[in-house]
Amino acid sequence: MQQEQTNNGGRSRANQTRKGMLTNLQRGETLLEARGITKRFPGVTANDAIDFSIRAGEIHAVLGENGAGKTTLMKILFGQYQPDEGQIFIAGQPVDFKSPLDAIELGIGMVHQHRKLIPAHTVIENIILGHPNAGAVLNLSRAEDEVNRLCEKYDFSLDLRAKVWQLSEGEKQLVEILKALYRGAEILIMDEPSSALTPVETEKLLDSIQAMAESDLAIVPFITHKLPIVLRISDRVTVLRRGKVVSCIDTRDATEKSLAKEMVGREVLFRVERTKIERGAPILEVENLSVRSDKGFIAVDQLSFSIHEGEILGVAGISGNGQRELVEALAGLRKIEGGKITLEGQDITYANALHRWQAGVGYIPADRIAMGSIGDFNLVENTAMNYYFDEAFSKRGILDFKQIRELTTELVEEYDVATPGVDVKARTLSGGNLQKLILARVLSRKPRLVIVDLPTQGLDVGATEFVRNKLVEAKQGRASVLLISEDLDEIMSLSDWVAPIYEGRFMGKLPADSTPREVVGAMMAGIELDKQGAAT
Amino acid sequence: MQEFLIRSLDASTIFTIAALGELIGQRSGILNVGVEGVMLFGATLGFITATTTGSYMLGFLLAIAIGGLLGLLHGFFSITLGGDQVVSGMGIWILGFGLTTYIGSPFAGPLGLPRIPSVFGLSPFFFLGIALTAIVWFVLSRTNLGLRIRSVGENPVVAEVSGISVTKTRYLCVVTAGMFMGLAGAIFSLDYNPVWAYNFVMGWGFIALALVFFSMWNPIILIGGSLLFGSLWQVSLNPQLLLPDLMSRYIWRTVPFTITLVMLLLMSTRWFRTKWGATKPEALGQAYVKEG
Amino acid sequence: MRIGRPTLKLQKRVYLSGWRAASISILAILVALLLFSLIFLLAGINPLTAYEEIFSYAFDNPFGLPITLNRFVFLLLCTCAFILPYKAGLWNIGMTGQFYIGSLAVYGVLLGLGFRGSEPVNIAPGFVILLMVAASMVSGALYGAIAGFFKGKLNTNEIVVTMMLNFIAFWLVSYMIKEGGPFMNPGGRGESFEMAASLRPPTFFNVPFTIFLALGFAFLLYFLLKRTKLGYQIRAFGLNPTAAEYAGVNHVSIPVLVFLLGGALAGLAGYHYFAAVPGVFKIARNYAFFGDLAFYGIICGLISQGNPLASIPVAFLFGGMSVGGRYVQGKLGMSFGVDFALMGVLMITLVAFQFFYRYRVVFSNPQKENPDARILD
Amino acid sequence: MHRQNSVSRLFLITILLVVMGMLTTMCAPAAEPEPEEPGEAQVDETITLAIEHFSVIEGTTWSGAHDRAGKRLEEAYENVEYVFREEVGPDLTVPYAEEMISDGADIVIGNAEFMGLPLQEIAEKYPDVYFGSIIASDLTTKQNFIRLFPRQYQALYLEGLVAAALTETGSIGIVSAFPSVQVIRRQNGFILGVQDGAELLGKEIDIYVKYVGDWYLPTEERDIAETLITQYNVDVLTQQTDSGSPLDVATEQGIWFVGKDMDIVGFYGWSDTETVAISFDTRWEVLYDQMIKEFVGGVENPETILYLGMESSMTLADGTEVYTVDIMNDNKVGVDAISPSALPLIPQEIVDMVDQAREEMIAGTWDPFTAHAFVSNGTGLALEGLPIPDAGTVVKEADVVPTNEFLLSEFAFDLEGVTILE
Repeated sequence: MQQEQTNNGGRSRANQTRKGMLTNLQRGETLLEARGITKRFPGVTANDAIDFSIRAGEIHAVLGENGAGKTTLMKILFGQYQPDEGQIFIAGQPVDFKSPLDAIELGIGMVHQHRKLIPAHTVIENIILGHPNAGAVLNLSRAEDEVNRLCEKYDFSLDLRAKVWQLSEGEKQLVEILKALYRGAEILIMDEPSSALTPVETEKLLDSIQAMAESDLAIVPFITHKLPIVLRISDRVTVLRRGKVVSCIDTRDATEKSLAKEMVGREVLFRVERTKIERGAPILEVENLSVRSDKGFIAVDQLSFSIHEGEILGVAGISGNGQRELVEALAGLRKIEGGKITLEGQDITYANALHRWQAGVGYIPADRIAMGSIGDFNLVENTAMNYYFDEAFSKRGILDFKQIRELTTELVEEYDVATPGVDVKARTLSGGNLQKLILARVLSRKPRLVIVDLPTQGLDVGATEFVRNKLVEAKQGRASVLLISEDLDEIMSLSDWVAPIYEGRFMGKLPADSTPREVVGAMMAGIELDKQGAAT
Repeated sequence: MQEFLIRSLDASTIFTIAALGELIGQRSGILNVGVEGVMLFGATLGFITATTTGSYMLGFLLAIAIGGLLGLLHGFFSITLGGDQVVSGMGIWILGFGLTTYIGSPFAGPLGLPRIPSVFGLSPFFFLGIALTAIVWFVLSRTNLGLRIRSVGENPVVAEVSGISVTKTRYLCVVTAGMFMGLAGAIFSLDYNPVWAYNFVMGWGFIALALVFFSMWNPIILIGGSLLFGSLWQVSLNPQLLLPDLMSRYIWRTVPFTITLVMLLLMSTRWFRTKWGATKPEALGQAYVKEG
Repeated sequence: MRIGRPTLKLQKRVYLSGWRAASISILAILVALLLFSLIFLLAGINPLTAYEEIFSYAFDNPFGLPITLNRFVFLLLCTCAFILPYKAGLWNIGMTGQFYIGSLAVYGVLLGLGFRGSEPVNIAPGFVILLMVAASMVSGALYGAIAGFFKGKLNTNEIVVTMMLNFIAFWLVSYMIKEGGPFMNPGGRGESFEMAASLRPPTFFNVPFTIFLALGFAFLLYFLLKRTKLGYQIRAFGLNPTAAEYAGVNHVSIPVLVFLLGGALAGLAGYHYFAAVPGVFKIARNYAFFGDLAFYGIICGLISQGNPLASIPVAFLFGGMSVGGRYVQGKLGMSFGVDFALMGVLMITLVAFQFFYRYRVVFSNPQKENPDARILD
Repeated sequence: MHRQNSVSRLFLITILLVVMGMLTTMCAPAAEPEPEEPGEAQVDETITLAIEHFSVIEGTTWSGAHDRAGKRLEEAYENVEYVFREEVGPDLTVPYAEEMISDGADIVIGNAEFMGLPLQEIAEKYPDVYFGSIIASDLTTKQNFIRLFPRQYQALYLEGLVAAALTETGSIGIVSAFPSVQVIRRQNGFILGVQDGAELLGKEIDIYVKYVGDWYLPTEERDIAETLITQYNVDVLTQQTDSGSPLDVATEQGIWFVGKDMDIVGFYGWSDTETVAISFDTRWEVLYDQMIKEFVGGVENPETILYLGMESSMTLADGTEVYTVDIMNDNKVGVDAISPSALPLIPQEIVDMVDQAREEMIAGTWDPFTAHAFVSNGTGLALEGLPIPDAGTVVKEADVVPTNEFLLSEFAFDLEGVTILE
């Protein structure tokens, strides 16, 4: 035991002496190596003897379906998790991260998929949070100078005194990158960096990443599901499946198809068949709808549109442009400022959420955990969320749980929800299965209007395919669908109409099959375009 | 009138110090509804120590120590064990009320020590209260430690990945908070009303708790709230000095609470929140369990 | 770190069997009693003797048991008053105030009907009793609903609001029963006028009929939460308000409703203690004592984890402890406050043991688990 | 799943309770029986006096005095045993009483008026037991249900004389609970004393009464005492409340304090004679003694209203004779009770007057309430059917003996000359 303690002490001394060692490395040398990393959670082995390495100057993508173990591996590399087995080496030296602090000290920075920022604090406060040289009494102006220098170097522009909640998603990501760089990161781990960014912002980000990799030896393993981005930017790609490394190849040897096959383990169809349904009567009509955000400003601005029977209207936009407010106003969860909402000729402007469910609105929220389900309820009780008010399932105020249970069992089967049974708590389901359950619950009500917000965010390829097909099925069932998504591919492939949204207004309502992708992308960024795609 | 003000200020001091403690804890995300219990412990043990040893200093030190210890206990329940903070706080209150009643009973009566001398006619603790408010304000808004505390209270996950130990920071805060509350209790029993009596803090801890919500987690507003409540308390006891024959003395006694209630409601309105940007620590009351 | 020493590992429980939960509670109570033995030992008393006195007086004594039962009814009502909002994720710290207001309403009915201490004429006493019960519940409900309404409408912290309402109600009672107040005792001695003897409700073994009401409400509440649409909405709202709202649960009416119903039960506790328990029959001078006792409803609610049925034995135990603790102090000549201290120690131990509902302790042997001792430098 | 959970938990807890119950019952016979003291085989002749104290004993003047009375009787008579219960609420009154009776209590006293009604109701059930209850205003009795109260106003009158002599500012303050017959009657005794003293010395004296709202609110009592001193220039303070806070304020501010109900300097040592100029002591033992004597004498129809004053007394175990009430301070009685530090400040004529009035009251030849007219101040407590007489109304002429009933249940107006602060 004594010997081990000495070793412990020795190790932390070694950690210290190696501080800053990464700067002396040459391009192409192996910076970080992980050997035989295994991490078990109760019931699953998230990482199974993973070998992984990063070379100086490379952009290394890590691909994998949800649950493949990408995030776990990155958290291990960042010291958030400690591996059960295996060893990490930095510049050939074994290291042992007890906490992210150890990793940060050795020059590893992380940009998380879910922003690790504090919205109530200012940009500069977020950047200096936890910085070892922040000093006991904060010297904000000195820190600002230093961060501004970094901004100049990489050509970022940011108001450092702004509160983070006021920033766009792209700016928030910038804050995270700056925070990592300010802490001296030489290896930058980015988890799903382009999710929630506009195409324009994504382009800019990819440029920055490349610039960083080239000019500064900032090393960027890059995790994503988005194959085009992987192909475009990375030098090497490691594919994980079920906690194991399936392959690690140079990107130039890979194709979209080959990567997808390795990720999923079978051939994947990327196109959902778009079926044209005969245009029916309008289901949802919205006139001059205005809605305020939580912060009190107008988030949805005099919006008017309609969706007909059997149509999917795709609202393309970067989050924060009023989609959330729009959806919540339609679902009856947010007070509207003005305007009128009609569902099949019935004025539901002032109907509450319950009445709207009963009137035939079906809403599939973006946040499956916080809004779409109740984690401590079992699957039966979760199904009841959309059925408790149904006369068929209750008598004189007493719920018929037996009947709801039968329904749940059926739905679980029909929608292929992987679960040991309907009595488990919803929180035990994976993201994809949870989404399937929600989808099953809502769509089984045969709603006339389906509002679906970010339906495939964070889902793996298989689940995404399933969800998209179900939406198309709903459309074929002559429902009208309002699809909110940030994923332009999803919008373009599913929708009949595309409405790019920018600052609470639709930039247009365009037929999906005849509008170039770039046009929509530009409109999402707020650029007014005529039909030909030229800026006006 | 001057004496009337002095009494108001003396009472405010106790509210301020107890509430400051609670504020520090809440800023780090730990809600302690057991302020009353910690104050009772501080007051009773401080009193017993002072009256048996004859030393004020020992009394205050012990009160602060027991406050810190109870803070540690609350921390253990809510940080290490990840239990519900309201449950733990309630437990501490009930324990405080119960044990101090038993322990203190044999010591019922006046303290029997010469009074702590006043400074410019005011209790020296008034100045301590002001100083502590200034210090807490400075630490929370201007120092690295303060930034850490606020971050831990807003979003412990973010703080942790930024290399801050959520556990350590929260423990630091919750123990400091307990020390403040213990001190407030001792000021009550050694300076404000140095006579031990059964359950004698009589709800002041709960008022301190309400003041923290009232202050919107800002030490400066907090001291304003304490002064307001201290004055209202005195007015309600002595309505004849300001507004004679207005209403029954019993109804007067409800006034401080009614006004607090009205102010709280006002602060809850959208108008007030958008105008003043009231910021509740986002992670308040939530246990943080480190992953992995 | 796990290297080289056998460690205690904590595992989150996926499932907690009823037996295990019950044995944890019992273990907690035993540990609390063990801890409290220290206090008896310090006072030079054999803890076994002390506990024997406590338990036999509280649960097996013709004089003690009725007190226990009366306290039990009171606590059970307060516990249920706490549980309902608790299930909706809200904290009712205002049982005290609701109880005070309920008591006032009972005497308000008597005053309104002109039975200020005099016998009712022309009205059947049973009807007056019914009116009193109804008044206590309605008024408690309305007073409780204030907090629910502001929570739902403005999202004002309900803990603070109910606390303030407690203080206000406390002084309102003083106003009503003292110094020319409408309910003042004819002798003006700081308590309300006495209820006419004919209005005393039937008792069973010195316990008024309210025991059946309380038990009935506990069962009803259990059924409400478990089986009804409303109960489902309440539970959904309590576990995840955002999701509940999404599912069409009204975020104003649920808080109002749970506080309304909770307040009604706490108000009924006012009828129980001040108009039904033998020997009282007035708003007592020490009404604050009962106000403080109402707080123990919070503890019982927490220990029974929001389950109204589980709260029955818990309230019974705490009712008995408060009675037995007080008794043993007088009997064994200890200094005042044994009962409060005993309940405090019970409370804090149970808080600590809450942990074991969620985690289990696993001993792990590092030699087996980590054959590579990871000596790496 | 959850349902099963809770049901079996409930079940288990019930089992636990049953098991605990069984354990205790099984233990009960095994537990050693109360060892009977060998000398006291003549169990029948032992008189057990049981007192239900409405409050805590330790550190209180009211229950503390009752407790001391019980102990003194135990000492004075070999065959008297004293048992008690503390902090007895209304719901506990009857069960505790019945339990103590089943353990052999012969006389059961409730030391607060709220215990009167419940005790009165069980009186017929236990014809062989005497019950006693404090009077605050209720005078109903039964054959074995006795109402008792000491004439504390006599001692308060004497205190008033001393207070009048001590005030330099001409302001005397009373921290008082809330208007009630008992409080007002006692205050009136004090007021008459102050007024007689002022007349004798040719002083102008204001008496301020400020109500706290309840008997026991330590913080508020302190705050109100401070107000009286700082806003009304009071330099002699007394109280009609129960906490030690007003005394502490007087000590702190260096003004004179006049005590009540018990000799706190001598008995609790809470203060000293530098602060407490005079206090009075209530010897409940004199009242209980009378009950015990009647009980032992087998009196079937004992006196049911005991309103005893300084003319009644008993002899304690150490041979001292104590009167029902008396001025007392630092274990000294009579004029000796006046604080040695205060004495030099008090004109001899006042000291003489105190001494003389005390002697006459002990002899039963004089009583302040008989000697003085009752002139209404127009303030006080309006009782049902008893409105407060208009200011200046002479309710009772001088030298007319007021009935006990009037004093105990109707004397609810303040005497002229006092200022009641809101």
